[in-house]
Parts: sequence; C-alpha cells; structure tokens
Amino acid sequence: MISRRNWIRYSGAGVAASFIPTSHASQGRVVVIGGGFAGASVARELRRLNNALSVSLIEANAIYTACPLSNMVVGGHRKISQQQFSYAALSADGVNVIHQPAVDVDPERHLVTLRDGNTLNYEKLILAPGIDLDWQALQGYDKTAAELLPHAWKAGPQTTLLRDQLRSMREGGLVVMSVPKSPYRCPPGPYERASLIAGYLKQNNPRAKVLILDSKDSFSKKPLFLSAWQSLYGDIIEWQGESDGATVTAVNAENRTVSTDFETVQADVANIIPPQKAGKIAHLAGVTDRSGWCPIEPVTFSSTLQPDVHVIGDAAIANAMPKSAFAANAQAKLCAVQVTRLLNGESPVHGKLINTCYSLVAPDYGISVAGVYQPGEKIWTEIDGAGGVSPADASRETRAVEAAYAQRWFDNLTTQVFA
Amino acid sequence: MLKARISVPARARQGEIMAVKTLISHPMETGFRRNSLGQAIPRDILTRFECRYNEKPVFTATLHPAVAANPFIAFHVRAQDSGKLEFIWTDQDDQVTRVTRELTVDPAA
Amino acid sequence: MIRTINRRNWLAGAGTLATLTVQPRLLAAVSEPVQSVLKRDFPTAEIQPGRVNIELPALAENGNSVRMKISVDSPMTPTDYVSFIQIIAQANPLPDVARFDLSHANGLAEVETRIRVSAEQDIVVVAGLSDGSLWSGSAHIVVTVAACLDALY
Amino acid sequence: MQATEPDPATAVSVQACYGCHARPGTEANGLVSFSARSALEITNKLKAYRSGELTSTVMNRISRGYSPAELESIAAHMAELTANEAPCSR
Repeated sequence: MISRRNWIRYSGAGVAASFIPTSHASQGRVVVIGGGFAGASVARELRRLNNALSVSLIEANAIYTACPLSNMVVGGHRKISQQQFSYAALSADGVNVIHQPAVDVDPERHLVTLRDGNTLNYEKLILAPGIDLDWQALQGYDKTAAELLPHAWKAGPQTTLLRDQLRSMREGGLVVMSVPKSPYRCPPGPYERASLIAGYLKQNNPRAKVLILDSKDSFSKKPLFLSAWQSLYGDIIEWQGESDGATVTAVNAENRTVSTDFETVQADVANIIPPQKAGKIAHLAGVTDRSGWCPIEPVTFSSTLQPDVHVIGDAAIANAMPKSAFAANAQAKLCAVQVTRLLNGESPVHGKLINTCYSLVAPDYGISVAGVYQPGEKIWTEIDGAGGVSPADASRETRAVEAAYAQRWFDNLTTQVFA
Repeated sequence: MLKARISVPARARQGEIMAVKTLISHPMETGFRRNSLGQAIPRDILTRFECRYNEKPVFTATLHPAVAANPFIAFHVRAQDSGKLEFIWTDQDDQVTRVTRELTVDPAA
Repeated sequence: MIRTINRRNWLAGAGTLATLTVQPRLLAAVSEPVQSVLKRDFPTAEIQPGRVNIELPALAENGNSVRMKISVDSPMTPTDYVSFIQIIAQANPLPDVARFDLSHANGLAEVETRIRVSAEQDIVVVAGLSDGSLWSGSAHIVVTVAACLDALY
Repeated sequence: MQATEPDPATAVSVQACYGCHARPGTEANGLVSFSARSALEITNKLKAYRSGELTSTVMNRISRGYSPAELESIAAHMAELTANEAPCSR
C-alpha cells in the first residue's frame, strides 16, 4: 500500500497550499474537525488501523487543555500545565494536523473550508467539535460576563481565573455555583468541582461556603456526593435543587448576583455553568437538530442528517452514554473501526462500549460510575444489570484506591491520545 | 399545610403587570408507579391551584398527574388596588394549603 | 436503561403545526389520545392553528420535570382576552396535563410550569379566547431517561 | 507468532478496555496491565468479577455487561495482543 499522506502538505500557518485534490484517485481521505479526546483519538486510531489512510485533523489550538482533573487545578492540587498536551505525537503518526479553525462544511460537495480560505476534500468527515456554551440561554450571561463570573467549563484560562478568584476571595465569602439542566458536558463535573472548592476553603478560608443552585433534582452519583460532603466538609457545601426553587434564571456580572425564580443571591465568587450545545461547526455543517446537538445512527456514529459525516464525543446525541472524555475516546475508537470498514466496503461492526468516570471528592477520595452500552436500532442503550456507581458503604481505603485510579486513568488516556 | 414559596412584588404601580411565581412541596404521586415490592403506589396529587386578588379569583389551574412533583406555576396579574393576594392549593382529598401576601399599589405615574 | 419512543406520527416535523380542526373528516390527523381529549372538551368548536407560542426543550434527559412556557398572542383587554390554556401530552399514560383559567386581570397571557413527559412526543396546547375561538400549537420533545434516575410513571 | 484476526466486535471491546488499561507495549501508566498474563488467567479473573467471587471497584460492574463467551473472546484477544505487542506498539 502506498502512503497517501502526501496529498496535502501543510507545514504551518501562512503556507499557501491548494487543498483541492487533482483527482478522486486517492482513496481513504478522512478529515477530522476538533482535536479533543474524541477528535484526536479518532485521527490517531484511523492511522493505526490503516496507515494508508490520509487523515487530516483540523484543530484551532496548538495546545490542548484537558477538562478531566481540571477541577484539581481549581482546587489547587494540579498545575494547568499538567492538563496540557501538544499534537506532536499525532503528526509523528502521520496525521496531518492543521492548526486553524474550520469555518464551513459543504456536505454536498464534501468540502471543508478553513479560515485561510483553503478547502479540504473528504470522503468521510468526522466532527468532534465538543461543546459551545449557549450565550443566549441565561439572561445576563455572555462572553463578557464570563470574564467576571467564570464558567470554567472549557479548561484553560477560565479554569485559572476561577482558581484565582477563589484564592483572592474575602474571608468567609460565598461561592455560588449555577448548574444547568441535562444534557451538558460531564454530568458529575459540577459536584466534583464543588467538592474540591470546599476542600480548598476548608484549608484556607474555613468560614467560607459553597452554594450550589441546581436546575435539576437528580444528578450523577448524588447520594455518594451528599454523604461525602457531609463527612468531609460538614456544612461548607449547600445544595439546592429545582424543587427548592433553585433554577437560576439570570445573573448580573457587575454586581456579582445570581437570581433564581425566588431570590437573588449575592456571591463573592460565582461559577456559572450555562446550558450548552454542540460546537459551532456542527451547526454550520447541518448536523444539529432543534435540540442543538447532533443525532446519529448508533452503530456507526454517522449523522442522520448529512451523508458521509460522523459525529462523536460531546456534540453527539449518544443517549445513554454520557458526555465524558472516556465516552468520547471509546466512541472515537469504534468510529475509527467503522469508518475504516466503510471505506473498505465492509459492513460496520455491532460493538459494545464502556464508560468509566471518576469524580474526586478530595484528592484521596474518589467515586466512580461505570456503564456498558450497546447500540439499539435508534439509540445507545445501557445494558441492564451492568454498570452503576461505587458502593455507598465503601471504606476510605476503597475511596483512596478510586482516587488513585482516577489519576492513572487520566494518565493512561492522555498517553494513548496525545503521547 | 405544605411548604410553599411565592415570588410576587410587595409594591407595584396601578396597571403594572406583575410576575407571580409559585412553588409548593408535593410529590404529585402519579398512581402509575410501583414500589420495590411491585405494589402500586396510590395516586396523591394536588388537583387545583387558585390565586385570588382581594377575594376575586384571577388565575386558576387544574392539575393532573403529569404536572411535575413540587408544582411550579408562574403567571401574571395586573396591579389594581392595594390589598391581599391569596394562593390556594387543594389536593385530591380537599386538603387546602393557603398562603397570603400583602400588596401595596401606588397610583399610576 | 433508556427509553425513547417515537410517536410523532400525527404531526410531521418539529415546530410545524397541523390543523387540529375538530371535525370528523380531520380528526384522523391527530393521535387518538389527543382526539379523545379534544372531543371530550371541545365537542363542537373548531380549533385553528396559531397564536400559541411554546417554549419547551427539544431534548430532555429527565422527563420527570420539563420546564414549559406558553404564551398566547392576545391584548388581554376586558373585551379580548385568553380565557384558558390547556396542555395535552399525547404519549403520556394520561394525556391531560393541566388547564389554566385566565382573564384580562392577568394582563399578559403567559404561563410557565413543569411537566412530566414519558416519551418522545408532541406536546399540544389549546388556548381559548374570550370570543369563543380556539387556537392551538405544539412542540416536539425527545426524552431519554437515564437508569440512575427515579422511575417516571 | 502471528496474531489471528479476532472477530471485529471483540476487537472493539478490547479497545474499550484500553480506556483504562495500558495498551501492550506502552509504559505501565495505566491500571493493571496484562503483561505476561495468559488468556486463561484473564478469563478466570473476568469471570470471577462477573460472578462477584472477586471484588474490585469498577470491574464487577463492567464485566456484567458481557456474556461469559464474550469475556473469553476478550481475554483471548488481549493475551494475544500482549504476546505480540506489535499491533499496538506505541
């Protein structure tokens, strides 16, 4: 087999290059948009499965900042640099990494347009754009407001902004967190964050409090979180749900107030996690539905709305599978197999997937949820009898083991994807 | 008496349209669920909500099991005269929960 | 376990509105549960599409509580106002959800509540005006119920 | 030794395992690696997790998502990949 990675040579920004192929002779041309856990994984897996494939990864940022464990940065236990990865290993594997945003997709002509105006032709397009924050969804919360009331729901400068606000908060201050309705990225993430913030406050600002204003009554691992909060943090964390009237309806960034249907709370630090939707390029590609997310055929992750486009990771509607880094990676591996097979004219595989998700209530106190999933006719379903959360009565040793597993899980996954 | 939360202005100008929000703690048990032993859990719901403004009904709601637990109902009322806003929930056994708020109405500007 | 049941057969497409005219020849256009509610509550009147605006999430991960806002185009004057707003969920075990009775004293024909949605479906809203005319709207919703959450019905 | 082609569904399942466990040939930075374990050892362990005879954190919950036959195929393929290392050499 001849390596066809040379059909596109792109050696950095500003290099003029024509991405229009001269003919359709080149078989197996895949373009991936988005270099997170889903996109970087699928690009690398495609090359691993068939190094004759031409694989381009379009990702605006040269450095990726991973979300899992970023709450440990907020809590002061990790540096943001420990969350950061380059795409050098992907390039070394023969993935054409293009650090530019994709600005348009033409599914009819199978063309992706980059910011510099060049276009890429594809046989299969894999979209892994992750989430966009919905700046229209919450009154008073836009990009400017986020500079004062960080969301920190995309790891990076927002993460360190929230950490720094906590560090400079007045003694005895109130941290208010706003949590949206599902679906959103990382279902247990807000509660892990509240835990690690409480841990920081307990050490450094013991009279301070965390108030969680939640738009729902149930959340991932709720009983485990509630009991751990009580035993580790006493009354530092107060959680209010939808039934308490805690749905946040508006914020005021200048005054740092957060309003629910029934009251307005004065915060010292406010962490606003707004409603979310699939990343913008998914909307431009026409693969989102009215929900703002991307419907897919479960077996192959192919879009139900556009041909030859697959959607994986947080942007996809994977039903029972949560929007987690583990799920994104698992979907990517499966999607790579399916795309490889489809390009070879083979039928797709009916495969099962796993999700495992750890939450750190403290650096040495971890809890987990796991699930095994299978594709049904229309949706991904969880296999009954499998999966579930850590036992409620587990020992502190088990919690410590799970905390250690969380860190090793992160190291393993980031090694596979980026190292 | 159930626990209720009301959001309504204490003061308004005559003619002003006031937002009213109500929330009451109630399971709204549908009657369709079964417990862990497989026995049907009997229906237990609020069936009616009413808002009276100086004794006059201005908003009523008929509720069925498909209203979510801890019913939340928001609506509007036009401010007319100072007086009393009453919020009345009635369950399927005619048990009543009543909450009252005083309202001061200033003349229109 | 996850459930999504497709029962959007009677209304094609999200946000679009079929005529809900309650006349024998048109009744076939709406699903049987909605038909029975309409026949029971509005045996003679004609229902026109329009005037009813619904805010409902297109996708809910927990059908136990879905926030819904309904507004009806109306001046809400003593002679021209909305007298009621009724919500029907055709795929629920009971299609009746709630009915709100209003008058010009409300000033604004807008109500918000939280409902239970047991499956993917079109939620239908019928509004009655002071002149006796009936108007309707609908909104499509997909529901997935995650296993860790409480049983819905 | 030449790796035999596993059935595709098994290959997919094994890749999912590598979400936590280090791939053969990579540094041991994942959880328990399968180096030097035979197919039988892995099968027995997975079945013991499935039955609850052996307890762990997430493995009891995950193994119950597969039939005993699926676990056998997964174990066989894992052992083979470990023995060969080449197919996953990064």
